[in-house]
Amino acid sequence: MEISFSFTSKFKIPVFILILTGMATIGYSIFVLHDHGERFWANFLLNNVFAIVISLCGLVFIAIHNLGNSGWQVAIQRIPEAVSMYLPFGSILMFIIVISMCFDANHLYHWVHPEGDVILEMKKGYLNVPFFSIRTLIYLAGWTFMAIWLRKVSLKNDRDNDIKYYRKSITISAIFIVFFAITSSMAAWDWIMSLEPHWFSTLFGWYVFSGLLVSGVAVITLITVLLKKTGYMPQVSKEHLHDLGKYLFAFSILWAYLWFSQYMLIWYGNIPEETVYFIERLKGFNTLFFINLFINFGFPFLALMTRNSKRVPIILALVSIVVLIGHWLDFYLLVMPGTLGENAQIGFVEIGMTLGFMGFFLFIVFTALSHANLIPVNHPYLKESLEYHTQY
Amino acid sequence: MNKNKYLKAYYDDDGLLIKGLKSLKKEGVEILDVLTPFPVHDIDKILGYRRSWIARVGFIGGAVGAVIGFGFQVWVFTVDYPLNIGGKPFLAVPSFIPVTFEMTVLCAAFAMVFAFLIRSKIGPGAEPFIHDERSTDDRFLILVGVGKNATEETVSELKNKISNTGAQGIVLKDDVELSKNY
Amino acid sequence: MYVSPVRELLIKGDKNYKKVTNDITKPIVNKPGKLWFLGVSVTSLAAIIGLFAMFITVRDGIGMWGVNKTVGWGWSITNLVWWIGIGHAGTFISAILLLFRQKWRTSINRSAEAMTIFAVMCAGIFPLIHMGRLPLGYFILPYPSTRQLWVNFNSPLLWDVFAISTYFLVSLLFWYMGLLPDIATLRDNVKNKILKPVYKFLSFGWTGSVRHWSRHESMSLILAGLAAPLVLSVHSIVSFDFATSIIPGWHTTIFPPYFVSGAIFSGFAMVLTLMIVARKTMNLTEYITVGHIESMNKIIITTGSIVGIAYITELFMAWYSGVIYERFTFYNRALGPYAWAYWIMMTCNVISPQLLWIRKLRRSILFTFILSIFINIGMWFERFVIVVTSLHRDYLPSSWQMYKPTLTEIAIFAGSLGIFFTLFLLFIRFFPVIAIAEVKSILKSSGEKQVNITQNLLENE
Amino acid sequence: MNKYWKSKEEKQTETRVPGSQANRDKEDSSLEMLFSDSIISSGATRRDFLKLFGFSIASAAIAASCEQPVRKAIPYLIKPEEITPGKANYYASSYYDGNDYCSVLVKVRDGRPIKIEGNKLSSVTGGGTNARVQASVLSLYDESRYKSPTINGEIVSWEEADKEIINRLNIISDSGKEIILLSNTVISPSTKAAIDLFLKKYQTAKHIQYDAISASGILEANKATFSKEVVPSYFFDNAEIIVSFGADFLGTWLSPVEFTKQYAQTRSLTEGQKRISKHIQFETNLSLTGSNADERIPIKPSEEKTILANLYNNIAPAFGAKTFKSPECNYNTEVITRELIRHHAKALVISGSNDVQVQIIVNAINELLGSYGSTIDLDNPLQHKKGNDTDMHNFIESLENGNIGGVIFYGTNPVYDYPKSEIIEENLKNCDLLVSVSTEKNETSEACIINCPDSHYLESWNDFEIKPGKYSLCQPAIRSIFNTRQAQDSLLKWSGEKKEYIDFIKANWQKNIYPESRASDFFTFWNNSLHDGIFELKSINKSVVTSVPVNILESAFNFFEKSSDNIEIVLYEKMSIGSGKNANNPWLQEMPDPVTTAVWDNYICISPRQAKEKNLKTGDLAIINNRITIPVLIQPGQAYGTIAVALGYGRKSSGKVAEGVGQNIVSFYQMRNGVRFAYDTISSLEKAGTGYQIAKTQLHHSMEGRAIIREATIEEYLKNNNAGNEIHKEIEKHHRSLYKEHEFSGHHWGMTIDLNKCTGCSACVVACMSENNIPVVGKNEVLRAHEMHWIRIDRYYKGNEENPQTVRQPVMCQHCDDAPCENVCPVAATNHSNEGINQMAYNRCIGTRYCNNNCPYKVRRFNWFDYTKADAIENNTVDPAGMTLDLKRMVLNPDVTVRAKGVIEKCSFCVQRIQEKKLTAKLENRQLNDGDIETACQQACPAEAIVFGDMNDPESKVSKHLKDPRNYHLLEELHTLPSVGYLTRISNRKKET
Repeated sequence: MEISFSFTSKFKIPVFILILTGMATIGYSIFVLHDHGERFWANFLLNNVFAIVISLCGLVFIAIHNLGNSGWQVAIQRIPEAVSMYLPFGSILMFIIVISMCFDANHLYHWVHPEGDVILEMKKGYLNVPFFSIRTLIYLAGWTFMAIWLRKVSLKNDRDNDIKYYRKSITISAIFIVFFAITSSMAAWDWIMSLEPHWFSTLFGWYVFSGLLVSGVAVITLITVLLKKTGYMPQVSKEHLHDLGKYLFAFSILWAYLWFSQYMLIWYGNIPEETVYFIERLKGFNTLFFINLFINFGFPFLALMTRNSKRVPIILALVSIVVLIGHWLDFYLLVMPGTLGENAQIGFVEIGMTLGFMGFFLFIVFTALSHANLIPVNHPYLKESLEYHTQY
Repeated sequence: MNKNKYLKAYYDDDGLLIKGLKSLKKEGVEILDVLTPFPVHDIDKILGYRRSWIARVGFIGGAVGAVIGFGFQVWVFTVDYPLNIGGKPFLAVPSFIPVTFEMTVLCAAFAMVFAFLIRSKIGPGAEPFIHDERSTDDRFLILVGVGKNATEETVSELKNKISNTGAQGIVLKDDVELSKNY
Repeated sequence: MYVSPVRELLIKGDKNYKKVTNDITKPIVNKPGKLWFLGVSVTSLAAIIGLFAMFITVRDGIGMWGVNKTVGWGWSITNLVWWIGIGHAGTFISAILLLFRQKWRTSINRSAEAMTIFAVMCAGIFPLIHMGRLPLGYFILPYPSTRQLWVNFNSPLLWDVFAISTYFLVSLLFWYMGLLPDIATLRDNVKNKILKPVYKFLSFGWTGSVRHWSRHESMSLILAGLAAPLVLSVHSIVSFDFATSIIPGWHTTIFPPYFVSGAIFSGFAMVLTLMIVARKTMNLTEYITVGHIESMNKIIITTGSIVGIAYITELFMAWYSGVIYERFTFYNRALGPYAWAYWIMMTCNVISPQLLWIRKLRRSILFTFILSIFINIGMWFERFVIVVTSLHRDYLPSSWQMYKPTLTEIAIFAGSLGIFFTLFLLFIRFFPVIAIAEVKSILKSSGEKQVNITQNLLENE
Repeated sequence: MNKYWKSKEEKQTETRVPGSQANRDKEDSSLEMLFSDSIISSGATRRDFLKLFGFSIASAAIAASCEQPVRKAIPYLIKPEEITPGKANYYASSYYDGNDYCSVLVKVRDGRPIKIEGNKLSSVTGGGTNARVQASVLSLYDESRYKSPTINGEIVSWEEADKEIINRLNIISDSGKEIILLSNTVISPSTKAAIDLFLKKYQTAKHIQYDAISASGILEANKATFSKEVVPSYFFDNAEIIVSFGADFLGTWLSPVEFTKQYAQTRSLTEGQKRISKHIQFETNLSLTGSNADERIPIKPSEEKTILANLYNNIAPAFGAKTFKSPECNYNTEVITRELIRHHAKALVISGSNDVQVQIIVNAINELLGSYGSTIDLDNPLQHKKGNDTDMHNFIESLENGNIGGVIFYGTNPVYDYPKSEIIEENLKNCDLLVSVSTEKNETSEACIINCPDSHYLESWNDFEIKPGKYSLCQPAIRSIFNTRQAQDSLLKWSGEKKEYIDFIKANWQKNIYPESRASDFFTFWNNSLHDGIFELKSINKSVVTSVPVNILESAFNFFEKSSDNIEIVLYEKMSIGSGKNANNPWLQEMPDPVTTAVWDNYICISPRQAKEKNLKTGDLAIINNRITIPVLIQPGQAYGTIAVALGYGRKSSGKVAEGVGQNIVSFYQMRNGVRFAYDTISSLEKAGTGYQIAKTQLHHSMEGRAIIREATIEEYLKNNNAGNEIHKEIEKHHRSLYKEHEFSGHHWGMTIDLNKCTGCSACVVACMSENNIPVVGKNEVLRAHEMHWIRIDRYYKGNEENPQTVRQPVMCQHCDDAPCENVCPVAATNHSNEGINQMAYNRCIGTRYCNNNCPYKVRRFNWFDYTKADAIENNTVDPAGMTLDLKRMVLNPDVTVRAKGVIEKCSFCVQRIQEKKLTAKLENRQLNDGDIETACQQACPAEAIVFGDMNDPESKVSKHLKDPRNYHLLEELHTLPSVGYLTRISNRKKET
């Protein structure tokens, strides 16, 4: 049962086109636009964090299933593994932002200059460049390390059939989940919430986490469907897709639940220090605000409600794409009001850079996929997964 | 022998039951019902039952609940008796979501349960026809229709077929009571 | 269905379907023991005392409690949230674990659901009796009154009415529908002349027909699909009681998921407390195995850690917010006059469950039992901390007050425990503690002696 | 039988046409049904009471019927012109209890006086009131009052009592023994005339004026220095610097209502003023006045004279006056000296001491500064507090010597409030005639043989002259509830005068006062005076006085107490209870002391340092001089080396409310030559126990650095008129909402409170209780934080706990437009009116208390028990003060619902008053004017700190105040949009570093 993915020109050409588009846009945004790179940095942050989040979800996906003693996902396990391989590269890109912050070369975070702002002065102990850099380093290094470790153990198992690898991967997963539980929220506060440093919401980290789950599962689903359609994944049945579809459905509801919880509570309390966040989003971004809600909740909810839609690859892929766009928009709404504010727009630069990051991301994922067997042949639950069928 | 009759075939294992059921079905035996102490999967597929429409009842119930729940709140607060409460708008949509949600779930659940009970003709005080007291314990029963015009020959042929599938016992019964249930 | 041999078996011992039936229905078919009667007398005595305290409260007024102008809610709402939280395990096990195909739930879901229903009943007592004017409590229903006044749909307390009653009804439906086949089993097994017709009535005429099973399964599944968000919604809405307010320590957005997590945490702790006792006294150790307990412990540690992270998030955000009121509230929680409650909460809920990372402890029944009681206590204190410490020192220091419960309040709480355990004892006496049909359905795939047969059967196809 | 007391005595309009016999029977039976025993015993509800008024039956009948069955009740066929059922009448009257004077309006609703309001026409009290005045209406319905004359405890008729008294008076008079009429200071000209008649009739009779709280020192000093034995008038409004030595002039000293009014004017900054007075207070215990002072210096009472002497010696050279030898004092008086000299004529130095020498020095200082004629007026003196301690002392001596044959106690209670009470009580037994003429039951009346109960002032006619030419009248607002007779009538009767007192007053006025008026005829004059409640002549011009004779001054310097380490005790008056005369009034008992916030108790106030040394803490019991055991309360600001205990507690016979509350401390008065000094040195103070609970309404005393009460100094304010309030602008800038605010198209009611004017006197607290039927819950309930006040005075300390700065803030429902409480009520029992009022529908409330939890101001109050007997369940009433007795329920305001058990209540902005005035305006077909509506708290406030009005009217005073840069809202950062604004407190102290 050896199936290996070859990263052929059929895949390579579109990927390179995407990357080139991205490079061109970056060049345009830096050299042509006269905004001190503001738009570039905002988009760079947005896309890279989004990509990191998706990649991280690959890792979370594996870890959670390992810990839950789950068997069905073994057939597609290599996909989330490959997705998580973006982490080292995303980390490097993230550090471009951090380093440029050290040299005051971007104006993403207002708290870099807390002078004269009482509240920011109060937060200086946490929001300062050195501490921020150290934290970012810890998150990224930790995640990258564990992603590589987990994959290494998984690949070793392919060569050496021994249950100890499975046991080891469970241990790694446990360590990762604990680390992730703490760092995911913190990273969300640091990278995104602190873009509007006066505002705070305890739920914010978990809200971003729910978005991570949806968009990550969407990407995994998309790649699964793509590989199945191109014949690389015969082992994947409708049952597997059904489960992925259920995830997409459930996580979309979870996202909506957290969105509602956060919005409603702030709306209800109506305390200016909190409402300012939504007022800004309802002022300049009100169309997107409601589109976001529909595209990320209403659409997947209605589209994936029936059993059939979760089992048809094309429908599932379509929903995944829409949801992915939706969550990019959600990230746009998280990042832009605090960075570009009224100057934010979805134009050439935004689309181009997003495509570029997409290309880069896919390049890495496909490369990673091509470097290993698509089936973890010695996984103890492989048989369960292959014979997997559900009653519901 | 003008009355409808049926055979009760006993199994003591669900594996045997499924195997037997499959071969009986293949041979075109009329299977009236199968009684099992726990849900044995695939029987419904073997017998060719359609997927239950209970989900749709639930959806309709839920939709009705949602509309009533949301609509009522909107009507109360904007049309019937608008009150300035804490400066909130009359049409305070976020405030209406929880009740709407609960109404949705409540109506969906009740619609389904009622649909299930009514469709299955069971409910408080329903008189069960007990073919065998152990069918809720450890016995699996297949009720095989014999047909009005069956001769003793056909019956014994049928019995043979059934016992070949591994049934532990076969009993012939008049279907006086059974017809009440189906 | 293929089950990997790596997995732990869920049912121990030499079992067949008949034996399963007999094992589980034994306490119902046989006469109850002395221990059971002793238990019922103790718990019902507590219940009677509690009911009397409630009567006193309604007659004389809420002044019988220690609540005051500043701390308007004390033990009553603490107990409400605690009980509701406990009432989350059952439906979580039946619904969410069903959706996640966790087979180990079959041994515990029935009693957990029963526990849920009783806990919700106990919870329901508190919002009722905490009303100053209970006789007029029906005002809370949106009925067409002569004053043409409806209720306030903005109020989380009203959402509670809908959420808790929906949750109770749906849980009841879910539980009862699942119970139908087992009641039919009882009907066919019980010889008692009084009980038999009762079971007959209650069994709704269930025969085990494949058509019924088929519908039953798809209904259960969708009910589970509905119940899963319902579980989330109920404790979220309970958390809205606090989070919608503007009181520091109450108004925080993390409350909904954090409450849900805490609820499941406490619910599992209560399930463990009950099950560890029940499996021993009712000879069900082969059905509720150490493996089951370990699985539950894993849920405990997960939810416990989520709760812990939420505590720390709150604490950090209080500092990060830069709002003096927020900062003070958390400072006051940790170091103020109710710091003892805070540290009990922290110890019981955050620190002690971390011991479960050790596999040996996770599989130790004694440790689990002690821990489960710790968590029950800790989660009670969590609600106490939230309710009381947030209120007792809020915005204007001139109104700061202390709160101390009175005997009446303590009696009511004890009474609610009495009611709960009385109902649970009655339940185990008259209904199967374990879902008979569901256990039978996994007997082959996960039972100790049947594994090979199943494999053969499937392989032959 | 029915009498209607109106401002005009038009008896001819009281046209009553009796119904037919049949009708009458019917009415009678209905009434009897209402008042039959069964109903009364089951506790007639307020509803029954209102039903009763449906018959338009006069209140007097009802009042009487509480005690005896109605024999005749006659329905109106033609109702008296002025009485509209359901509409209140206001009658001008005057309050004087021997201690406090106030010109008032009595609100009478359906025949029952239910509320006291200030009379704005009075130039003395100017519409202000204090807590005691506000509460006085409840004393009317005190069930412990004597209900008829008694001899030796047996009920007798007035004729019998009179006969007995006259008989004995004659005997005593004939025997040559003295007859003493012991009264409070009498400020009523007609009463004086009546007393004169009495004295004339009985040759040996003597009138002694005795004030429980004496100002003897001032009288004596003025007599010595200026030959005028008077208590002068003070003009704080003219003062730019006020230096007070232990005089609690905003709380209890002489004429606090008047002084508060004046003082508040000097603190006002709302009319464009650029200056406020500077107030320096030397005192021992933290008083209301001291806590308002710009600078406060805690001193031992024995140091007072030394400091004053030093002050005099510092000032004297500047005016070329002679200095005298005096001991050094610990306090450097130079700064004060400079300030006083700088402001000279605009300065005022006062002392609360009863030491004549101290007062002489004070007079000398004031004279040097030129305060006489400016801030002090000897020519229009206050007429009350004329009681001379020496007279009283002599009386006691005579009593001991057996020279006295009979005593008539008119409103005085020396057995309780005179230091040598046991001597009095002992020797009284030797008298042949002991008559008590008292409104309320007290220790002295219990010791008397004959009781001739005086009518309550709301049942009486009287006239007063608080200052020369400032006349006011007192008229009954209800017929005597009990078989009481007003004291003057008794005196007239005993003097053999046939006239009733009302006619006597009229005659007196016609003869003596009418000629000074410019009225056309006496009838008009009388009617106008009665209508206004006052008749005022122009004040005599204040004259500058001659300097204090040097020898007198020298003699004042001849004795100084040696400073010692002994602890000194100070006896002080509480704002609420005073000398204890009104101690049986539940409203006053329940009023939190503005300094300690304690209720229903007196206690030892001790400084934190002293407490530590003595190992005492709040709630301990301590024994003073091995004689008396009192609980301890650690009071920041109490001078080290001293303790203070309030007078007025430990009543033995006063009625249920006051008996057993606190300890009587009068025995600690220091007697020097018969003069009572309210301090003494004590020999021991030891811990005697623990675990006593003092019920305080506020437990935490620091603002915790929150911008709750915003403050600035006057210097800062002049530089920047939003000083201390800069954050307000900042917060307003960030005020954003996720939803549009509701618009209030008609009125939008709002209130502002000027924290610079508010002294914390708590008149508003009692006024609110009276207006809004707020239950009295008693000490135990307050201990459990169950008090019900709708308005409270928050008090915070800042700085050094030995001498903290005190700030106060009245807090009531803020009527937020984005009210957090409204959102969460499940049954919509609290919501917003279209005039911006946060309203409570009590009927709808089911008592979840969610609103209260969610109220950041914690102003909502819950009926924890059935405090009002309005609950449907019987026999569960918690009513320690007897407020649900039928008699006391007469004081209830029928416009305000009495709340049942389990219901939340709170300030309604006196919505009943708003509705009433709106209706009046509508009937009069006019717009509502700004100022038409006054809330009860606003009306009561002597400082005029509270302004209420329509925020939608840009010209209204409240709108102007809200636009004042000093305005802010409490917790405004929460965006609750309160309708109550606070104006920052501006103090005249140096900026702290």
